[in-house]
Amino acid sequence: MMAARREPAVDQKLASGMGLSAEEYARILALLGRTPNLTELGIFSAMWSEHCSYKSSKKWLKTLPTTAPWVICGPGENAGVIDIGQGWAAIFKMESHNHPSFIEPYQGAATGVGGILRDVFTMGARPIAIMDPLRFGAPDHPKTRHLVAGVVAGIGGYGNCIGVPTVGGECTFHPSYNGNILVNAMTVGLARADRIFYSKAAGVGNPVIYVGSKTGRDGIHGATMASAEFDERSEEKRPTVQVGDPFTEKLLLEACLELMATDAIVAIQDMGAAGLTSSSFEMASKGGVGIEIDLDRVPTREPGMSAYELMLSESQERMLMILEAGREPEAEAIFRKWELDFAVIGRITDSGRMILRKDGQLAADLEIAPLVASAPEYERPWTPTPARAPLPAAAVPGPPKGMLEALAQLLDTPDLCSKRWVWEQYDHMVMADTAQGPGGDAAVVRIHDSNRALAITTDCTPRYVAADPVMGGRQAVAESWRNLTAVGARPLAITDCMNFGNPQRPEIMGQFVGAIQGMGEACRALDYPVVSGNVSLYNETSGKGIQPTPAIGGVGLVEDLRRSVSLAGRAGLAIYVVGETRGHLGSSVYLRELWGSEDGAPPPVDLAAERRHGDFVRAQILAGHVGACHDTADGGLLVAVAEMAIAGGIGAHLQAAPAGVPAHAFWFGEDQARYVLAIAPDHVAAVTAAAAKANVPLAALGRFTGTALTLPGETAISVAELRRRREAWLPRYMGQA
Amino acid sequence: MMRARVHITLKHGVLDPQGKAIANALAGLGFAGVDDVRQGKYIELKLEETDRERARAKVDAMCQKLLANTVIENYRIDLEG
Amino acid sequence: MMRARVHITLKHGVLDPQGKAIANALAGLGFAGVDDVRQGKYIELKLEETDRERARAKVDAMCQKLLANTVIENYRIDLEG
Amino acid sequence: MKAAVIVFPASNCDRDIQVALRQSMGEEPIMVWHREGTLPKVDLIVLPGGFSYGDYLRAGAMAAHSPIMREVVARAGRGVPVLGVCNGFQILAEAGLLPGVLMRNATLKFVCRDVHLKVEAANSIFTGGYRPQQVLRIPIAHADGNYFADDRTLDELEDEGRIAFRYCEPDGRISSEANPNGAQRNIAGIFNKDRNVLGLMPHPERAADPALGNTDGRALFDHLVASLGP
Ligand SMILES: Nc1ncnc2c1ncn2[C@@H]1O[C@H](COP(=O)(O)OP(=O)(O)O)[C@@H](O)[C@H]1O
Ligand SMILES: [Mg+2]
Repeated sequence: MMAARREPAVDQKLASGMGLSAEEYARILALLGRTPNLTELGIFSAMWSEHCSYKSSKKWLKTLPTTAPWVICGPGENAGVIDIGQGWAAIFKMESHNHPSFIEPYQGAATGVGGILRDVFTMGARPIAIMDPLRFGAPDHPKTRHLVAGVVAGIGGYGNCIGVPTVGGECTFHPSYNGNILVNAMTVGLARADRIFYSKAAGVGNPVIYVGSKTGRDGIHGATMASAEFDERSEEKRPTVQVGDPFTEKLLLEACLELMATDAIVAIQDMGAAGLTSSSFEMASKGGVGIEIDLDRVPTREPGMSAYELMLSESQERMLMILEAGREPEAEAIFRKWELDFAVIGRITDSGRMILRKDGQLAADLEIAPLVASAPEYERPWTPTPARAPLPAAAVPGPPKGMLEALAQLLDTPDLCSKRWVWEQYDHMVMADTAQGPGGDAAVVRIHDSNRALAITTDCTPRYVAADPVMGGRQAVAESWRNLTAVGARPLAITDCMNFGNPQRPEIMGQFVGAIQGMGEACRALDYPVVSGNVSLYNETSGKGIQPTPAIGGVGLVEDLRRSVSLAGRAGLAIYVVGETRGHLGSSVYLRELWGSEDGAPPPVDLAAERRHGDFVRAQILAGHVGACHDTADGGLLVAVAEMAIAGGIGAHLQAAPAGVPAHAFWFGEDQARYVLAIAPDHVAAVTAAAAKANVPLAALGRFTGTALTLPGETAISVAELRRRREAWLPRYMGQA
Repeated sequence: MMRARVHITLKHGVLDPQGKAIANALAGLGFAGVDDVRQGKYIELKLEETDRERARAKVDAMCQKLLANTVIENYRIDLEG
Repeated sequence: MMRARVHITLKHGVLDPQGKAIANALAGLGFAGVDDVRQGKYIELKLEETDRERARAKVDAMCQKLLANTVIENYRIDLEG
Repeated sequence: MKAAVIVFPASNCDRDIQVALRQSMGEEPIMVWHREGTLPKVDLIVLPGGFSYGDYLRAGAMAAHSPIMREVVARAGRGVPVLGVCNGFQILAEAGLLPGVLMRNATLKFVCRDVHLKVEAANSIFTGGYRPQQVLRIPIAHADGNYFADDRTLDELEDEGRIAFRYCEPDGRISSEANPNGAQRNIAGIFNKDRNVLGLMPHPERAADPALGNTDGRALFDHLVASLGP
């Protein structure tokens, strides 16, 4: 039967193998007044890990604005909750699954989606949208193609099956991600504002319930837990990769929502990272109560699992709940109907302690509050990123073959090309509420059975953050705000995913501190608080960190779907640009793709101008004056106009760049706070007058007409050709063209 | 010409959602006493190769590079002919 | 306890998109002289059954009813134990 | 008219179909859990899209054996109209109500986009709202839509006018470029012999709401309601 198990002796070496520093181990000994056993040490290592304790980032995260009249629940729960009116709440969060996706792209990405879905439905929301910001290494790196294929298939494999539309995301390439791709995933859900479920345990005597899949030895790490010593029967080295089961997750989702329609649940929390450990400790600590768990009752997939393994397994598709005592039978009936495991594994006590039993013996006995309260919090040394010299437009040469040829060339590059190859593998229409799917500025997903909608976007420009973390942090937030504005939504709040390198290096910590500063400034200036988020550090290989990537997920409200616009240009509409075009080429795509340089300071982000211009654009859209709208971002004005032309299948006649700005800087500069508007002739006067009154720069660019893009003095290029060029890169790269 | 048969199976301890679903479905159909269902892949191919050693090395390389996902899967190669 | 191994393969004449894709990918990876790649399924299960005949009949019924789609697939059952 | 929508454990277009039916019928269809052994008396049965059992083993294979399917097969035999969309089509094929099978897409990838469909047979309770040869734009979203049957079956389908829809170019030409999944003879949907069972891969219910910008699927539901009475 069960092989005899020798648990390794607990000492500092073992602790350090689990990622605890000598100082942290000493702190544990002092706290307990004794040596912990293996299970207890594992619990400490999980709870005090960077992932669970935010020990390097907490100090800085606290500086972000997290409140607004419409915020129902900010950071601290499984996801953030905002009030969107008419009795509804939007619940959302973003999370990373970077490392697992690099090891096993399909399963890593799939379980990333599964995890973030659970964070949202554990709060009582039905998920209505998934977004997936992705960053890959250089296209010519030998691993990149395989990673792209696997990650995209994995995200689709999970989201498509569970039936939540994946409506947008990002997909860019840079050599800094060669050894550390970023796979972030965001879920947005809807719940009644008075039916939100939290994770605060309460009620002495209430049962602790385990539901979902069985527990296996998935994802149990800890270097010293090497299988040879720990599990002598197994020849294979245990993979730390978890396999996702979207089918079970769909059942879990429906079962949880069904039970949530009753009032049997006191508290609920998904089992994510550090599984049963973090869910039970977080629930108990929030409620200031104790928990007793009989680990023999945990449903298992494999025989002979130890207390350590049961507490640290990261098996997917599981939830922990506290029920009102006596409600077990009705809850069990629901989970049985959905063919899921259901087990009463413990109860709430007033001891303030976590008491675990296994095989009739005490397996752990820890006081909860001190363990949580004395989690380390570090003020890591940091050095600010040195400022880069601005790069004057005159120092950057114009395109050798004219603007339009440069445009066609830019559209056929990894970052600016169409991502259709990616999003056609995602069911972006299931649930039949997708008003605008992938390919536009923000996705627009209708609130079911209404004419209101949520607008959703994810954004970050890592090259700006690398060049100037403060400005880059501002820009990421501002760009997301702009994307929501561009579809006519009122931006409400953000979630974030802070992907950085090793925080123990002062220059990396400096990037983190700078980005948070910039994000905070932008959030405050735009009334756009942070309600949830996630930190992923140590994204680096052999001492080389990734480009700092604070991915921002923004959510806004469209009050009337009929007033929302897309970016598709239409014949006869006049083209205008909102905002000032100075021709900023530092850190631009033009500079990188045409001249192979990543130099120069990024464009400055003037938050007052952002606010003024965005509020103006939104007001014009809501007034019905705007036929199409697109914010300008990577690639600048000409790329923005071309994208509108391609989306609408219509040509555009553009006038010459104004004097005073070099033409290539005018067309490809990446100045911020700008939007391109397409305006019907009879609304031009009203928009112009409103702009003057609001002190918003507005300049005419030309008109949507014909079948080609034209510029004075250049050979016209057909929209069909532009589309062909823009659609070419990714299928060709993935070997499908 | 040689024929290779490759069996690709999930490593011990790795969750097999398909196997689990099949086991449930079989139970639902009234097949009792079925246990431990695991689903794997089975690939057959022909090789222009006469040397057994070289053939095995080649198919092994194919498994490593493409056919199997060695992070979570094991494979077994049988040669014939 | 008996262990059953079931191989499910596409019938001759049924186009095999997976096999074809693998063949292309192998060629793309530089594996020359590979031909006739077919992908099938491999299912292992345990049966509470000691009688070989009865075990085979049972697994055969499982294949007919669920495991294989006999419009396009053949199956082969191996028993052990 | 009364309609039933069968809900399998991981159906995920059940609500979408429900909304489209409600819109055309003016009343709610009955949602029936797959474990039910009985089906109320209805004029139409719909098997919605989704991943009924995670699509493990083969798409639709396990759902085809759900308890309710015995009843669906019996009703179909008695002439009750049965519509299967996407996963519903896969289930109908696995259950033997329609010939052939839906194999993995030739690209091996899931594909979600609008396709053009040619109405090949407008003489059915499902397609009577369309003109013969009319070209529709309807979304698809599937990984296993590659229709396969042997040549004899395919010829029989053609001869008996049982091919309901084919993938086509926007101008109606049938080409291999217009075929998103490798389906034989560009087949997107077929009838059974008695023409009271239709399976199709595209999702008409996703093209039935003006607010989402496409209503080409609406006529299918409207015509069912018109034919099956108020
Ligand atoms: N970068 C951040 N900005 C704001 N809130 C954050 C950030 N990182 C984490 N949080 C918040 O901290 C809490 C814990 O996060 P996390 O451990 O990732 O959640 P979970 O345990 O659900 O996976 C969450 O409420 C999350 O929203
Ligand atoms: Mg959580």
